[in-house]
Amino acid sequence: MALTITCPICGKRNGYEFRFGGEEKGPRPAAHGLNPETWCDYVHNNNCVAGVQKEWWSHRDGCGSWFTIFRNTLTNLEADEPEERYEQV
Amino acid sequence: MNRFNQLLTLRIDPTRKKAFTYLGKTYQGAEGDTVASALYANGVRIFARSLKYHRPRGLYSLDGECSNTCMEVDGIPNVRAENTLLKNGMAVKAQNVKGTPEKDLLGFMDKMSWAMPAGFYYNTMHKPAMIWPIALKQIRKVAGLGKLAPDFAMTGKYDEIFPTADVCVIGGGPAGMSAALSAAENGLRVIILEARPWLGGFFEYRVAEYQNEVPLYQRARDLAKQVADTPDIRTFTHTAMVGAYSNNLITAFQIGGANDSFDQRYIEIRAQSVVVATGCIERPLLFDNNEKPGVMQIGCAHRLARTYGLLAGEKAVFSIGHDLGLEAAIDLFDLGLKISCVADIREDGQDPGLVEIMQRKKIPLLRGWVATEAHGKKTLNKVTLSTLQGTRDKEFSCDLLVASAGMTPVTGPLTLAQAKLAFDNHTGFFLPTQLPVKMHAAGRMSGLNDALAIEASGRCAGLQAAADCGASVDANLDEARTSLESRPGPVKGSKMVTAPVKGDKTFICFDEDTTVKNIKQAIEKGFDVTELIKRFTSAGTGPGQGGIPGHNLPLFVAQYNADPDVSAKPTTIRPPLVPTFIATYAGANHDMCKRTPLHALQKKAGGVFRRVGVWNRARYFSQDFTCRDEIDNVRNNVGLFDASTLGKFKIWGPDALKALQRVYVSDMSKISDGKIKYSAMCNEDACLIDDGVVIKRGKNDYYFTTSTARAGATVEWIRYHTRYDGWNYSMVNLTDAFGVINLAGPDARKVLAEITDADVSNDAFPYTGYREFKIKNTIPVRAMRLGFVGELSYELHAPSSYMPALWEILEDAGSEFNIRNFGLEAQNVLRMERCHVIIGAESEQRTTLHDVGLGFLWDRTKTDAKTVGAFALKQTEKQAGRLKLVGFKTEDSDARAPRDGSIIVDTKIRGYVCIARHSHTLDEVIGLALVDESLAKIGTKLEIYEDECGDKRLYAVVAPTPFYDPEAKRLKM
Amino acid sequence: MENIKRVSPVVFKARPVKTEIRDNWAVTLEYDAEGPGPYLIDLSHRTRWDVQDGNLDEITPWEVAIPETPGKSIMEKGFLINRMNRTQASVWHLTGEQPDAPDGPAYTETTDATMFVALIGRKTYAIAEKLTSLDLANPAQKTPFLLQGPIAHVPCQVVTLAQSGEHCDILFTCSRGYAQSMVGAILEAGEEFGLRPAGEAAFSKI
Amino acid sequence: MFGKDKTLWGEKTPLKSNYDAVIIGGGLHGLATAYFLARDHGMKNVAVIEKRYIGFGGAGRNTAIVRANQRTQENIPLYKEALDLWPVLTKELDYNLMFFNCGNLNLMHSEAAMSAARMNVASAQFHGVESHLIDAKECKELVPALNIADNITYPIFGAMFHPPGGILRHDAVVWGIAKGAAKHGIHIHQQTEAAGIGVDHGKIVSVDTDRGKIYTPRVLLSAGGYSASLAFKMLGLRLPISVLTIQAMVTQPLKPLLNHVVSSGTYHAYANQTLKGEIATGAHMDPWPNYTTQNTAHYIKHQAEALSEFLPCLRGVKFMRIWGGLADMTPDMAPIMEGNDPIKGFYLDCGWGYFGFKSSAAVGKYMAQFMATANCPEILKPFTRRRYQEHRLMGETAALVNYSPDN
Repeated sequence: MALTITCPICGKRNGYEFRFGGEEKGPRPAAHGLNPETWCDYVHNNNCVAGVQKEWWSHRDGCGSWFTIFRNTLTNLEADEPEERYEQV
Repeated sequence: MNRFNQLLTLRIDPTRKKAFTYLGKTYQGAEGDTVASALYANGVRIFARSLKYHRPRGLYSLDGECSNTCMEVDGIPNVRAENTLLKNGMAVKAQNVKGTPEKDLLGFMDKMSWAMPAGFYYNTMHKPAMIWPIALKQIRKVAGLGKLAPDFAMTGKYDEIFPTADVCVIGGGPAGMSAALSAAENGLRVIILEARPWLGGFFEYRVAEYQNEVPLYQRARDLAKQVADTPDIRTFTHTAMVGAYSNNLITAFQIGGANDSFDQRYIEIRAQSVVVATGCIERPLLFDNNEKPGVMQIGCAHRLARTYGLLAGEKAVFSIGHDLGLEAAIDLFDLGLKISCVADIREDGQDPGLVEIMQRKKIPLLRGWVATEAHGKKTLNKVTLSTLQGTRDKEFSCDLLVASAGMTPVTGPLTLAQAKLAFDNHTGFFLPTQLPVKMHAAGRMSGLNDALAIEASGRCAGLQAAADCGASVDANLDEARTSLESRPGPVKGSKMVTAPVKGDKTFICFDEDTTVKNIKQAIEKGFDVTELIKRFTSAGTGPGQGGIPGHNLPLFVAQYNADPDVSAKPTTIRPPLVPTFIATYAGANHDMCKRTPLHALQKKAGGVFRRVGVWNRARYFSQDFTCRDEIDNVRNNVGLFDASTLGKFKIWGPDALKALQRVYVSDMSKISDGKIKYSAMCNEDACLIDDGVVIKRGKNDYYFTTSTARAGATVEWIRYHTRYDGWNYSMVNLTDAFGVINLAGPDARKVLAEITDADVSNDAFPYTGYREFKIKNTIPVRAMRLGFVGELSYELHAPSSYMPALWEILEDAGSEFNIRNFGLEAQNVLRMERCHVIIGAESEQRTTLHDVGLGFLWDRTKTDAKTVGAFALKQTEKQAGRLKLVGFKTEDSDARAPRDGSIIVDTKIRGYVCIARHSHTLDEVIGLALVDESLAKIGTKLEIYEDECGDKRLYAVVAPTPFYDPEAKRLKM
Repeated sequence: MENIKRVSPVVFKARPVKTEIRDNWAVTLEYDAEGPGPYLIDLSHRTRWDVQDGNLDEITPWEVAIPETPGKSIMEKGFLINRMNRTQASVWHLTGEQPDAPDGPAYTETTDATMFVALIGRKTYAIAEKLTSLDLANPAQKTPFLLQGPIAHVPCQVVTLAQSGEHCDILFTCSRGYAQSMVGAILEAGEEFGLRPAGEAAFSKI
Repeated sequence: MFGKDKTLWGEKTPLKSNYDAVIIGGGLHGLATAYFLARDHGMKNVAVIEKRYIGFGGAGRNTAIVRANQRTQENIPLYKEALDLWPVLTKELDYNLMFFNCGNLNLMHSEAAMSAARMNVASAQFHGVESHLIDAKECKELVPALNIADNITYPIFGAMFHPPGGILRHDAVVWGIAKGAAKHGIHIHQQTEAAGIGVDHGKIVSVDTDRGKIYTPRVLLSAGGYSASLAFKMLGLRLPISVLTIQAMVTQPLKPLLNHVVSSGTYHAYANQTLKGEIATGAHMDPWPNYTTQNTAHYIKHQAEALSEFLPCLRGVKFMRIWGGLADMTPDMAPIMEGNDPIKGFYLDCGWGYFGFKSSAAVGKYMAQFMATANCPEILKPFTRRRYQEHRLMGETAALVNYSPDN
C-alpha cells in the first residue's frame, strides 16, 4: 500500500516519512501502585484491533512532531474517530 | 516474406533495416519491429518450447500475456519478444530447448503428460527417501525457463522519477486520451501512461469508420495530437503501469527511446485521482491444442498486418465470439488473406453491417460453431470446427487459426487498489463491485465497443477525476453522461467456457502447461477454491501470471461445479502487472552515507573505512589490523581520534531539566558548573540503550552527547516520552554542527597547551571538567576531560567547518610528541583494557543497566520524574539468573585470545565472549564476557567453547576490572 | 590567525576561477565553464539559525515577522525565514553583509549543522523529481514555501523560492554529513539536463 | 498414483457439537498440533476450524525456508527438532514435502557482525547443529553470483553457513499434514469462523462459530497473525504483539543459479531459488501494525536495490509477483506458547513473527503433548508471556527490535 499519514504540520505525506509510535494507551502511569503485570500491560501489551485504532506517529523525516491519528488496520487508511472503540474487557 | 509497406497504420519503417542474429544466423527486421514481428517476418513460427511438456509455442497475442515468445536477448533471459523493440545487433536465442525450437530433443515430454496429473510431484519420488535428492536435481534442471550467468552484468542506464499529478490516467487509448483532455481542461496536472510506444490503443490500428468517413486510426492520431498540444498533460508512452496502491500511488516503468537518457526508468506517481482506461485483452478460446503455433488471437493477427505489415498466414479459419473477429476477418480478407470459414460462438447478435459485408465478400460464417481441435505436428495444418454441443463437425486445412472466446477486461489496476470483482452476467466479465476511492474506470473495460461511447465514458471519468481534485465540472459531466447514454451500451459477452472437448490437451494456462483436465483433477482432490486450484495446478503462476488463465479459470470452476451464478472468483492479481527488471526497480540507487568533517584528511592519512550505521568511519590506519602501533602511541605519547559521529544536542527552556530527568537514569539536577555528568538512558525493560555526558551551559540550557547509533533517534525519544506532559522546552540536534576530536595520551596536555591561551593545567581543567575556549584565538571549542581510552584525554567539540583546520593545528603541535591517528579498532582495544562498555558490543536486548555494572548511575529517589526504565531497574536490581558483564583473563598469558563471540559453557551455554584480545599493553589475554550470574564471581573458571573447537576448550578466569590503570591515575594526571 | 579556514562540506570537482575569503570561509564565486544552467550552488557558508520558542509570534529576527503558518516562508532584508512548526522556524541569511549574531535564548546558529545548496535555472524540477516525491512545484502553493521531507531518502528542509514553467529555484538544507552523497546524487540526476556546479555569483543574480 | 482422485483431507463433515479439543486456525501450527494429538495421544475427536481455507495465512505466504541456527539455547533445540522432522513426515504422510536441503548462508557485513555470528555458530555447534563461519571468498565459492567486492554499501565479510537448512514446498506441507490429520479422523472445517470462546469458572467450555456452538474443554488459539486480535476480542487478553505485514516476491523462473538460501540482515533481504526456478526473495516488514497483507511500492524497490548490490546478476531478471502476509512480532522475536494461564483449557501458540513455518512440525508435537497431558513440556516452558513482566527478554535478537515505540 501506499500509506499516507496526515501530519498536523506538514499535511498528508508518504507514510514512510513517519515513525509509528504505538497504540494510544494514555499518559505514563506513576510507578507508585504498579505491579509487574500492570506495568507490562502498559509497556508491551496491545489491543491489536482489527479495525480503527487511535495511535501515535512522529513525522521523523519532516517536522518531527508527535501526534495521534485514527487508522483502520484492516485497510491501512486514516479514519474518522469511531463512535465506539474496543475497550479492555 | 513480403510485407505491406504502404499501409497508413504501419508503425514500422520498412526502408530502415535493423540487423539481428537468431540461432547464429543474421536476419533483418525493420525499424519499429518488435523482436517477435521481425522473427515472424523472417518465417519463424516456433519461438520457444513450453515449460513442462516442451510443446512448440508461437505468437499468440502481441501484448505479452504469456511466455510463448519469451526469449533470451543479449544474454538476458525471459525477454518478451512480442513487445520488445528490435535494435540493431541484437542477439536472440530460444529458451527451454535442447536443440532448436523446431527440433527440441525434449519434445517427447509432451507424450508423457498422461503420467503427470495435477499435483504429480507431491505424490511421487519420495519413496524410498534416497531417490528424492536425485530426482530433485533433475527437476531443478528441467524447471525454469531462461538461463542467467552468475557473472552476468546488466548494461544500460536505469533511472527513476517520482512525479506528482492531480490526475493519472492509465491507458492511452481513446477513453484514456478523452479522460486526460477533459481533466486538463480544468487546469489540472495530468499524467497519462501508455504501455505501447504510441498513443491510440483500441482505435490505433483499425480502418473501420469512426464517423463521417474518418477511420478509427485517424481519430486516434487526432486525439494524440490534441494530447500532445495540451501542456498540462504529461505523456509517458512505452510505459507499463505495474502497481497501484492505496491513496493513488501508481508505479510504472518506461522503456527509453532513442532520445532518452535512460534505458528504462521506474516511475512512481502520486496522484489525487486516477482514471483506469486499460481496455480489454482477449479471453483465450479453450479447445484441444489451443496453443499450437498457428493459433493466435484476433488482435494479434490484425495488428500483425496493420501495425507490422505482416499477414499471419495464407489460409485462415476464424473461431471467435466477438464482432472484432468479424471486423478483422473482413480487413484481413481485403489485405489478401484467404479465409475458409469464420465460426462464431454466438448464435446471433452479430453486427448486421459486418455480417452483410461478409456475405458480400463471400466469407463463410458459421454461427454457433467453434474450433475443437488444432492439428499439425508442430505447427498448425488443419482445424476441426464443431457446433457448440459437439454434434456436428467439419475440418478445414489452414495455416492460421484466429481464435478468441471474447473479451476480458484489464481490471488489474483496479484490483491492485483493492477493488473486489463479481461476475457480470451480461458481459460475462468479472467487474469491480465498487470502485476504489478516487478511482474511475473508462472505456471498453465495462464492455463498451462503440467508438463514441468509449470516448464519452473517458470524458465522464476525466471529469469525475477533476471533481476529485476540486474542479467544478457539473455541466460538462451532465453533457458527457448524456452523450454516453445516447450510444450503445456494453456488448453481451459470449457464454462459452470451453469448446466441447475432453480437455486432455486443452491448455487453460500456457506458461505452466496446465490443462482443463488438470483443473478437474484438482477439484476432485478437494481443492474447491480458485486460489487453491491455482496453487495445486500452478495455473497462472508462470511468467505471464493470470494473463491467459485469469478469466477462464473461475468460469471453468463455476461450470464444473454447476454454479450458474459464477460465485467462483478470479485469483488475486499481484504486482507487478508486467514483469519488471530488478535493475529497473532499483533505479538510480544512490548510496547516501554520512562523512565526518575529517573524512578527507583521514583518507589521506591511510584510513581504512567502514560503514558504521549511516556513517563512514576510519577503523584502521594501517594494514596491521591488531593496531598495535596505534595503541602503543596512545598509551605512550598522544593520539588523535575522530569522534565526530557522537550525537550532540542542545536542550533548553523552562522544562528542559524535567525532560532530562525523564530519560536519564541519574539525577540530572545535580550537574555542577564546569563539570560533565556521565549518565545513561534505558528502555522500559531497563535495557541500556544509550550513554553520554550532559553539560549545563547556563540556566535551563544543556548540551549533551549520545552514542553514534542513538543520535538519529534521540530527539524523537525525548519528545515521545514527554508527549503527554505539555512541557516547554526546545531541542536542536547539533550532531553535524560540531566535529569531535579525542586528543588522548600522556602528552595530550602538552599538545593542547601549545595551541590555546586557556589554562589547561590539571588544576584549572581537571578530569571530568568542562571548559570553553578558543584554539589559536580563532576556533571556539567545547572541551571535556574524559577518559574513554584510559589516558589523559580531551574531547574537543568544534564547529564542523573548522575541523580540518583544528586537526592540522593539532597534528602540527603534536608532531614533536609523535602524535598520530588512531581508528575505531584501536579505540575498541584501548577502552576494553579500561573496561568501558560499548552499547551493542557488551550489551544486547537482554542486558540491563545493572547487568553491565552501571547500576550505580541510577538514582532511585527521583520517583516523581517517572524516569523511563526506572520501574524495571527496580524490579531487576536483585533479579537472579541474568547474564552479567565480567572481565576475564586467561590463566596462561601466552594463550591465544578466544575469538569474539565464543561461548561460555558447562553442560549448557552460560554466556559468551563479547570481546577478547591479547593486550600488548598488559601483555596478557583479557576480555569481557556476559556470563550467567552464577559464574560472575571473581576467580571463577570459565570454559570457553569456540566454533570449530571440537573437544578442545579454552579456559579463563573472571578477573577484577578495569584491567588497565585500576586506580584511574592516568585519567586524572 | 589568517590561515585558519572554515570549509564547506560540499566539494565540487569543477575548478574555481574566482574565490574570496569571507569570515574565514573559502567561498567560490565562480567556477570554470559553468554553462547556461541549470546550476547547483553551494551556499553552506551562508549563516543560518534555528529559532525556537513557545511564543514564536513575539520574536522578530532582524525585525522580520516570522510567517504564521507552518510551511510558509518569507524573504525579506536578505533573510529567508521558514516557519517549521508551532514553536520553530529557520532563518537563512542569503544576501548582504554578515549580520550580527542575534540575541536571546531562542536562537541557535546551525550554519555548521547542515549543508546548504541552491538548485536554480531551467529543468530543476525535472531534476528534483528524480530525487524526491515532495511536490516542490505545486502550483497551488505560493512561493516561497517550505517543505520538510526527504530528498534521496535524507530529511531536508526545502524551499521553493520561485517557479514559472520549466524554471524553478529551489534551496535546501540537510545534515552536513550527507553533503557529498547529496551533491553526488543531484549532479548525477542533473547530468542529462546539463546541471553544473556554479559559484555564489550565479546565485546572487537571481 | 494414477488411480481415481480422492479428496486429500477428507470429505466435508458436519460440524459436531462436541469435540475433545478445538483448534482455531487451519494453518501449519494448528494442523500439526491436530495431527500429533491424534498420532501421539490418541485424541482424534478434534476439530480444526479455519475461517478461509487451510494454508490461507502465513502457511501459504512464506517462502518456506527452514533452518535451525537460532541464537539462544531455548530456541535451537526446538528448531533442530523441526528440521529433523521433515524427512520423517514426508515418509509418514506419504506426501512429498519436497525438502531441498540446500543449506543457508547468512551474510555478515562488518567485523562486529562476524563476531555476533560466531556466537550463533558456536551455539549451534554446541547443540550439535551444523553451522560454520566462512569468509567472503568461501561465500563466493558457494554462491558464485555473490558480489564480494568492497564497492557496495555493505561489503560482504563472510557468512554463517548452515548446511542442514533449506527449503520445502510450503503448500505440500500444509496439504500433507492436513491429509495426515484427516486420515486419523481429525475434522478440518474450512470456511468456519470462530466468533467467541466460552469460559465458565475459569475453564474453557465452548467455542462459538458461525456454523454453531461447539462444546469442548480445550481450545488452542493458533491463528497466526490474527491470534492477538482474536485473543483480545474473544477473551480480552492483551498480548505483547504487533502484527505487521511482511512481504515476499518471486522473479520469473530461471535455470539453476542459486544453490543455497542467501540472506542478509543488513540489506533486509534473502534470496533462494525455488524448485520451479523462481528466485524467491523478501524480508521487509512495514513497521506499523496492520492486517492488510498489502504489498508496497516502497518495498519492491528496496528489494531491487538490495539485490542489485549483493547479487548483481539478478538485475537482468524480472520480478513477477509480490505478496504479503502477516507476522505477529513480539518484543524479543521469540514466540509465546503457553496454556492454562489463567484460563484452564486455553492454549496459546502465537507471536511467531516470520518463524512460524520453520518451527511448525516440532511445535505441533509439543503443543499436542501440552494439550493432551495439561503439563507443559520442558522445551516449551521458557516461552510463556510472563517473561515480559520480568523483563527477561529472550535474546533471539541481539539488537533492539525497532518496530516498537519503546526502543
